[in-house]
Amino acid sequence: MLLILVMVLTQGPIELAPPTDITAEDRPNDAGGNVVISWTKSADDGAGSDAVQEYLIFRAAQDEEFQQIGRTRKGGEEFVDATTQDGVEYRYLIKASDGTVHSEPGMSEVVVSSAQWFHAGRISMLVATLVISILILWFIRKAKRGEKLFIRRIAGLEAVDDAVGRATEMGKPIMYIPGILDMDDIQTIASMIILGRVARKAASYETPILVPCTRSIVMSAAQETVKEAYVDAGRPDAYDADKIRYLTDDQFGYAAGVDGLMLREKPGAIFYLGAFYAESLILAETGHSVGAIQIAGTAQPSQLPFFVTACDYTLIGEEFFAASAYLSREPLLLGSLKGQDWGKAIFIIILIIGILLVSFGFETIISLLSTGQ
Amino acid sequence: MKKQIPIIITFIAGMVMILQYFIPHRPFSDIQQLFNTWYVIIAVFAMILGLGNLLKIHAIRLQRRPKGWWYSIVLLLGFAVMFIAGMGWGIERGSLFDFLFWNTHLPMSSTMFALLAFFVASASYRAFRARTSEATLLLVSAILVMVGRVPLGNYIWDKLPLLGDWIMSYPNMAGQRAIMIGIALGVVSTSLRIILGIERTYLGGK
Amino acid sequence: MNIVERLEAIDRRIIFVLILLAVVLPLLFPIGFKIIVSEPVQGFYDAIEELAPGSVVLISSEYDPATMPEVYPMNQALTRHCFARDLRIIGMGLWPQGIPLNQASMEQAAEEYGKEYGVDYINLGYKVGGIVVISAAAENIPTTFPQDYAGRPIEEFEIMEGIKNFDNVDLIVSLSAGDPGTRQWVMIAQGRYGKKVASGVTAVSAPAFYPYLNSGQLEGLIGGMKGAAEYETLIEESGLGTQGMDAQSIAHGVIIFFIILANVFYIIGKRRKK
Amino acid sequence: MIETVGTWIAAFLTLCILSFLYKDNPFYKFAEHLFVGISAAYWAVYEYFNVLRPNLIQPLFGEGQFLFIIPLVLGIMMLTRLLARVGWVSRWPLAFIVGTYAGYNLIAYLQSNAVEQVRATLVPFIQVESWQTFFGNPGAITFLTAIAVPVVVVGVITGIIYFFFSKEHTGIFGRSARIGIWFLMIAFGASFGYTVMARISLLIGRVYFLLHDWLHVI
Repeated sequence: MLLILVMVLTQGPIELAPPTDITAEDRPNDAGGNVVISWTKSADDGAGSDAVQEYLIFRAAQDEEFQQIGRTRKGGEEFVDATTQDGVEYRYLIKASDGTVHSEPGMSEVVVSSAQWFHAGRISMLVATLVISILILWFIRKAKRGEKLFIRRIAGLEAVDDAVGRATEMGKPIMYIPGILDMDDIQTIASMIILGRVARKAASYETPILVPCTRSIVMSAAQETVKEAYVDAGRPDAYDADKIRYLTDDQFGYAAGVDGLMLREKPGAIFYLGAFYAESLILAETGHSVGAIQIAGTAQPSQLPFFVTACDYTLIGEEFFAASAYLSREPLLLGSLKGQDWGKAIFIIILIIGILLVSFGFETIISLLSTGQ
Repeated sequence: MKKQIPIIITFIAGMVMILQYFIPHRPFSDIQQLFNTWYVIIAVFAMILGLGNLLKIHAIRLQRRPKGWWYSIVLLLGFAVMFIAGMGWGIERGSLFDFLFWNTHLPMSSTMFALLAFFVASASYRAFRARTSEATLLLVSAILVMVGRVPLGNYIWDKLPLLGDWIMSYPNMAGQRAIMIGIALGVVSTSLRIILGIERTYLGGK
Repeated sequence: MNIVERLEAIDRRIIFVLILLAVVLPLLFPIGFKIIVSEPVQGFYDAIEELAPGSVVLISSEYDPATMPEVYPMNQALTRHCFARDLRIIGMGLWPQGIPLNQASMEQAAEEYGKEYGVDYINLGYKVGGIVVISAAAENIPTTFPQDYAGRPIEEFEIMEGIKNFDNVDLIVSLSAGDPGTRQWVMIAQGRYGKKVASGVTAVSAPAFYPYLNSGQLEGLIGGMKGAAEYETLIEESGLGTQGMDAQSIAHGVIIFFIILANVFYIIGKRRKK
Repeated sequence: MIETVGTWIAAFLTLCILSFLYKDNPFYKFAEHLFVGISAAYWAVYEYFNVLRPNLIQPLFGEGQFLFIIPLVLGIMMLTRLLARVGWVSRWPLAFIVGTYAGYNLIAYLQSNAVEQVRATLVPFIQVESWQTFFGNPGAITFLTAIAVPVVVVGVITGIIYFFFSKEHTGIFGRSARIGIWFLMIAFGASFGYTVMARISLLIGRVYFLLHDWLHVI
């Protein structure tokens, strides 16, 4: 042991190899103020004397002094300087260090940070967004002008009207569960559209409709939608705001609350339309035990298996969005559905052509579709 | 006034978020960050709204006293105790609030979920039927995956776990991907209609 | 009523008892089945192994007591794995119930590895807003999270020095049980900022994330208690995941038996009707 | 001492909820309502401590950043929904929330769930090496690996066709939609299997608590 100790002490300060080929560039596609500095590790980092513990980064504007602005750990080869001023010329200097001894500095070229007006890596996304948006808006205009747009029959939806009818025959109320997410979720919004239609039918049949909600905004939107449906059906007086109630934000408090409601009210038909998670089975099982006709629709793939097996009809994922279009025959919804169909057609064509190209070695299409950061 | 201004607000908020994705330049990145901070604050008030509604309903139940009204006392008491504990003595580890979380909220919430195991078991026996060829395929695939995912499967046939993983990584992945693409287009079209003010159902009546 | 109809209309509470036994007995008398590690969990483990000591891992907890038995063992194993490799952890959450669970895991692991709050790990608490919070934090963490979960300004904590936005985060792990959760992290953190995202999820949501795994949007994926048990075998620490595996196996067997039995009755019933 | 009190409370409440399995009874209703109240307070307290105070009260009243008055006013407008008469005012903040969210969703879903997924499916149809390994030593697993890519490609294309609404499902189109629904059903079967797994794990967690923490049997 002593021999090694002596050997270390007698050696001069360890010479550290400096980091090499330092480059500094303005960070692309940003709002300016960022320079990315990259270098290759010093020969004494991870190899050689392996004494390097960190890298120190220095910066100097035009003709000012170099000041340290940051450091990275051993093995680091990149640093983002997020404090630059656009338009000012900077130079960077990197030193490898083992905590006390510094290596010779490696110098970078002059660099000026700037902001970009367009994110070059997202051209494919711009094209995709424009193409699909234009398709949707174009078909909506066609639908508004009353042109006949064909949509195939959706079995689950015919059951919606039957279910409301049979619940009325049994003299039992209807329960509509708009999912457990908030108004800012697309599934909840689509659910409101279908709620409007179901409420209008329930109002005309004078069947009470219960809508337990788990989010306050959903409760308010549901109250508005159902009130409007009762007014349209010519029964503004029959509308009862208290039947559309907020229970709790907590997923399982809500499931337990709705179960209690089901057991007490014994609804004839239950609609599960919206975003659902694990509580879907508690609801569907209890609804099944109460003997209600159950129709479900959600875009949550993880819950669909249960609805498929426990409910009479299930709108699978996208059919759920199509339901609001098909039910209401409303130009907006029909138009956008057709636009989406064309979007799907384009994706299928890209897939078929793309796979053929790629199978024969033409890989350019893959980089074309990249949605780079 | 009641409908025009909200439509304009929705348009501005939506377009800022979309334009910022394509245009990183100065004004857009700052506006987006500003809208992000505003969003978080307004969403909290939506929470308070829901809370107000819950307390309002149960307070009314105390006055009207429908059947089982005393459960509302339990609810309001539970709320009061937890709320006062939290606001009064903080939410750090070891506080009364934390103690109540670990010993009341946690057991009730997780037991609620554990009930599901019983419901799945009874549903497996009483509700899940191979009514159609699709439902049969669903159940067969489910059984293969379930057996493959558990050490027991390994004892039946050592290739079973690999078969289960294959079903997950390829056929299941293909089915999920098709669903995903379909839903994505649905979300794009609904979001577009909302931003351009074509879609107003969420705003409700006149 | 013949044997088939009587068996089919069995009282559901008898089934409840059978399932309860299928879980209680293996817990009382462990069998100790061997656990094989699958690829997605290996991917998750490698994502952590690749990080140099001192790197920053952002653990976002989007789960709640209801999904604790599946995700909490992952949280415990993950915090132990990170501290074992001297990684620094920034905790946050998009669900309020996830905050104390994440905090408890970090504290437990910190005791074992001698780590200090505010130096080696911190908990920035909960924010409402899901996808919006991720986008806000990606640009600027201090303005989005001015205080830690207990209300102390983050400038007081040494770990937050030099942490401005996602550039200073080396890996993001989302422990999620639904929305907002892993999907939003992939869409924003990976989709727009190119960050590496790995996630531990409930078994319910695992199948829907396989496309993200196949396309490389997710580095790794731990699914359910079985995934937690695999991860525990990888870091050689038997935890809640491993202990539950025997009961899991037996219970699966019982459920499969129920499905097959019920459908046999169903087919017999249908054939008799013809 | 406190620990045991806590565990006994937790065990009591666990049994209250489990009593729902026997039948809906006052113990279950008690726990159900207690749970709804406590969880509402839990959310409220966390919303205050982790969001309202650090992101609004501190910057506005603590540091005097007056720009924060705008979200405060919008927030209060949201509360007007509780009063029916002035309720429409709440549409302004609601519009802001729904607009912002729609803006994020449109891009995020299109990028991560559509374009990126199509891009990830562009893989050579015939994987030469995997077919060679299959012919090298034929077996169930090597065969499955070899046909993996064709299975994915056919699955994704036919799956999308099933969700095509502009053409009745007849002829070649109808047959590919049928194949598509099979892939969807395999995906649902996988989800079903995983979901059952999840439920069992949750029960194991609770039973473990009762046996380990409460009764100290294991």
